[in-house]
Amino acid sequence: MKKILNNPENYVTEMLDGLLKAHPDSLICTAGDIHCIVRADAPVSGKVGIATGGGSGHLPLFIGYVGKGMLDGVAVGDIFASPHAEQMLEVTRKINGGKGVLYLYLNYGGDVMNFDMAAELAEMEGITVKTVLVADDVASAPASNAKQRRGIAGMAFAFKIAGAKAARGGSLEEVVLVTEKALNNIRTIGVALSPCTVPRIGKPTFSIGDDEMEIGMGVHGERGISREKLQSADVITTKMIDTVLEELNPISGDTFAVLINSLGATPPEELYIVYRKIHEILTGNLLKIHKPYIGEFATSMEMSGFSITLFKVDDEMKTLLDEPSYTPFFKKF
Amino acid sequence: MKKILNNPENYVTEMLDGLLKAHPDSLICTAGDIHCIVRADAPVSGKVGIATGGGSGHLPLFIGYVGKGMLDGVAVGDIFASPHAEQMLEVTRKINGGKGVLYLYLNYGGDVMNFDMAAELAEMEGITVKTVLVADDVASAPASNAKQRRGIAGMAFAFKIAGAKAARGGSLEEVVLVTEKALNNIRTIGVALSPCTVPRIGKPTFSIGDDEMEIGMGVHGERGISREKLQSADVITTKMIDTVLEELNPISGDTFAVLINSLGATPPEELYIVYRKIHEILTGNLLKIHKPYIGEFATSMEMSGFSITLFKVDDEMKTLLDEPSYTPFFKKF
Amino acid sequence: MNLLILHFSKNFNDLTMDTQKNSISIDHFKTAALRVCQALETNHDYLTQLDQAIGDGDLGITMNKISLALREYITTTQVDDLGKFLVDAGLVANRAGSSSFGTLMSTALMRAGMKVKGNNQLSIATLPDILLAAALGIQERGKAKLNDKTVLDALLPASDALKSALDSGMPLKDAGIKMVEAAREGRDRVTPLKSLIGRAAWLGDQTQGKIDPGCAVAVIILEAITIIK
Amino acid sequence: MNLLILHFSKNFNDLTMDTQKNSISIDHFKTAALRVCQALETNHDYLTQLDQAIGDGDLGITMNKISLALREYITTTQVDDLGKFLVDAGLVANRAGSSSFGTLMSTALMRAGMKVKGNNQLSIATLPDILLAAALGIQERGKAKLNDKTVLDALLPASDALKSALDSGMPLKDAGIKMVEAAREGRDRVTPLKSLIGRAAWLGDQTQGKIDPGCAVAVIILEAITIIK
Ligand SMILES: Nc1ncnc2c1ncn2[C@@H]1O[C@H](COP(=O)(O)OP(=O)(O)O)[C@@H](O)[C@H]1O
Ligand SMILES: Nc1ncnc2c1ncn2[C@@H]1O[C@H](COP(=O)(O)OP(=O)(O)O)[C@@H](O)[C@H]1O
Ligand SMILES: [Mg+2]
Ligand SMILES: [Mg+2]
Ligand SMILES: [Mg+2]
Ligand SMILES: [Mg+2]
Repeated sequence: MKKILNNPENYVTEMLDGLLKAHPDSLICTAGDIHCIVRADAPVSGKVGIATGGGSGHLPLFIGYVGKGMLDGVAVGDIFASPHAEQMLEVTRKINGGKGVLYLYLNYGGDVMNFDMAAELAEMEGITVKTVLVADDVASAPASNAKQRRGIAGMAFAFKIAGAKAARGGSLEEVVLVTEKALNNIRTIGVALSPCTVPRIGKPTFSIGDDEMEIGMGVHGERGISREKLQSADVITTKMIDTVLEELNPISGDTFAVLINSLGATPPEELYIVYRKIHEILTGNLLKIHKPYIGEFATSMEMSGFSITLFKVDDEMKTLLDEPSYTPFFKKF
Repeated sequence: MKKILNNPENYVTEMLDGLLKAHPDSLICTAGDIHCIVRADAPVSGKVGIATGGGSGHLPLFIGYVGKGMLDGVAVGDIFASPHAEQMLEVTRKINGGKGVLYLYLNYGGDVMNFDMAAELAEMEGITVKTVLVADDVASAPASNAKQRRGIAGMAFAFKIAGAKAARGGSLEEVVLVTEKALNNIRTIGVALSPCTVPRIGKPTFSIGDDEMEIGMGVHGERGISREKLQSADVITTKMIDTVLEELNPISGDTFAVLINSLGATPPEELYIVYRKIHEILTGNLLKIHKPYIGEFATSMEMSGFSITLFKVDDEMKTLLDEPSYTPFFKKF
Repeated sequence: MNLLILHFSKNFNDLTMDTQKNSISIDHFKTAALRVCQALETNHDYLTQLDQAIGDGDLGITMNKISLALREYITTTQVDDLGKFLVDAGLVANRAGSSSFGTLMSTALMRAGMKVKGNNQLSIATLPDILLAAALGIQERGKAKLNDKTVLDALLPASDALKSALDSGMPLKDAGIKMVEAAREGRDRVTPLKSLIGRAAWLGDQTQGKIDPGCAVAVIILEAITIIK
Repeated sequence: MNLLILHFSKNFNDLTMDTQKNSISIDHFKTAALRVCQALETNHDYLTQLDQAIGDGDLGITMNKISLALREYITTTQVDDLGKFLVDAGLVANRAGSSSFGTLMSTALMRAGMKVKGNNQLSIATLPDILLAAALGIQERGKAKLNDKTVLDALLPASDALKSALDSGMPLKDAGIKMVEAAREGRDRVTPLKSLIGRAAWLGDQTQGKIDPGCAVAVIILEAITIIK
């Protein structure tokens, strides 16, 4: 295991400690639990609070999205493991600015159950909570069973849309509606080339041949659509875009925001080679691109591979995407 | 070779094509050569133009730093190979806003010779050019021979300082002076854990044992200070910080900007584990931290490892570091 | 499969149930719970294997973490209210292991606790209601239906069997045996099916013929409980 | 080393030089340059090996790219001005391979070209000046000193040797042999030393005893030039 760490047991807590020390003006932990992280100015009164959470090992997910115009708080668990309900409850308490709280997170069983439990506990304390699940991974279940799909990098768009709407003063219902509308138009598909290692486990999450890739593999190594020989960037991209576009029923003139996410080790160079092909395919089909988002948005430590997310946007969505936001993780200069 | 690419021969040109298509409002190429990239609003008249350049395969280096408050243009070569003098000259022509041009780049033989050649050609056309070299890698030569040192991630600070000073209307001489002052107080050291593969070559740049690391190894696999058994994050960090601090002669109360750079595959989680220790060491020695910069600043594709840069800052440097800037590569939200 | 049968037979041998009194005290509960912890720890590797086959392989670790936390909780907690004892046990379980099953188990404990709030002992007749409350809590939390191939396919039949047996006047010891048998039957009945919910659902056909790990845990827990002394 | 000696002896066999006329035309230059290209291509792998030992291993590729580009340039360019021909050749070389050595070679060609600007043929007496201009261009561009173990350690002695030989009245053919011998001697003289500049300098002691790849190229080029027909 070639990792920069001390005791694997402390991987997450030391990481969180470093993160809080790096951004003390913007991020703080609440309830004395380093797994519960909120904006330093939480609660923002008169604004819907937005919470997310899930397993660690996916930076910038989840903490990277906390900040002005984005999220208010997160609860994170151990590597690839859900935080528990009480942690989510603590975050909820701290970010409730009086207009209720939105739980916006990825559709994984453990997370859903814990957030649901937290929501019940919060409601018992008089905090209104609504939930929107991100389930954008088309490879994880057929469209007929879309509710069972896993959530992956498309959530970055959902965070942005919800965050912008809340920042503009939207009510909890309005934030829910606009986020659901966004998610109805967001689809993602990924491809994995090599695994990562969970520190506590010490060996790779899955094995894959030197010349193989798996289309649709999940970010924890969940089975995808097909394991194939590694093909050229253009062939892979075309296949992925075809799969995603099919679900979004585009017509000439439709506009898309495009997100290309590295799983960690795949370098930006290769993401741009992919974007080149996406641009060619979309514009070749008379579809427009609002804006590309290219880089690391939801990773699996040193896993290699990438995902493509398409987001069909109308004027409302474009405006919300372009709202200003500030998250210390993403702001380097 | 597990890479997302088409023909390895076209890795760089397709990457650049994708990059220009991704940021058409901010970045354009000049002289019809995709290797010569400048701000879309170049030349900015009345401002010192700042150019950099070097081999490809290091994103966000170099193109990622082009934008308002940072650089005006770059010439990039093939993977790990210098662009040629004419390309630098084309960039120089395009970004010259009448106050001269600064060449600010990393100290590698091929780059130096080509930039020097370009400077001569530019001077022949009446464009004043000054050069500042980044040579921050303490592992690449002893302090007594500091001019021979390689340049690595510390250049991000130099870009920011020079860019801010130029944006504030500084003269070419002033920009040179402040950048040199900054570089006198910037030192970096890296550690490499695993190699990357140059697409055209198809095999790893170096080999290293499963449990080994090399302290001070260069970003192309150049020999470092020592090859050792992989140690804990805290031990590695302490060793690296000791080496770097020794050259900066800190006294109680001195303030540092800290940059932790992933070589590509090392995930942010581990960089934060490292930051935690740096914070402990610096504050434990009564040194202050102005601001940490944590992420990917100068990579080698999928190489794993990281570097630490310390920048001893005074009030002038702090002000310049905090000036606003906008580069499309770094701006995700 | 071999491994599983081994476990069963070992437990069968000393499968006894307290029918001397008609009520159960908090100390009975604690003793039973400690037996559950022991059983979960013993089955650590077995659960890991099952979850590796159709899930992410964390179930052994999760149950082990939970049982260590519960063991600590049980041996250090002094309360009279059985309800509070169970609700807090649920919180402890959730904190220790918040994976799907951990959270379901936590919910089950909390719902069972809510059912018996304020009591410091229970009549045997209420046991089926408590088990049902736990199972319904799991159903509500996880939103699975029967035949989705989850823990519910072992738990709901077990709770039914316990109720019928006790209603028909069977002594607790025999009713317990019926309960465990029903859980095993439920588990085995769904083994040939496809998993339709949770992480395993993503594997589709590959889950056919594989034991549902959650069902296996349910059986292990009920077996361990059934030996209340 | 074996490999190297092989190359030398092959070239020695037909080492001849044109002493019939006292001047050299642009066509002479082209023929010589094509021989240089051929020699660089032949030595592709050998140069790769040398640069792998103490550098980054790109020298074979770089020189090959440059020779392909120059071959194309030479065979398609029609100019009278030998100076312009050489300056443009320098630009072509730089575009094709902009590594350290590529850029030094480009500078050398451009400086040589600037020296003979406006001429369409040259007297043999000016050859040493042209070679010196090229070497000084490399020195100015690369800022290396003698004994830093670079191409200069082969090139400067070679240019001196050519000048002395011609000054002493030696025929061009023999002077060429002196020049090549001096280059080889320079290369071998610095082989035991440490590289003090460029990428190789980062390797310190490890460079001792290894042939400087740039010196090796210089020898290969001068050998190929020396057979001007
Ligand atoms: N929604 C659900 N409802 C009921 N039981 C479930 C549900 N999801 C999972 N389970 C049970 O949990 C078991 C897996 O538990 P666990 O390994 O903790 O899940 P995960 O690792 O996916 O969080 C399954 O075998 C199944 O019995
Ligand atoms: N500054 C310099 N001055 C003169 N010659 C140099 C200099 N740097 C390198 N060289 C020559 O170039 C050779 C290496 O060339 P090359 O492989 O192109 O370098 P790199 O790959 O480092 O850019 C060396 O063997 C040396 O002879
Ligand atoms: Mg990374
Ligand atoms: Mg990366
Ligand atoms: Mg599991
Ligand atoms: Mg080289």
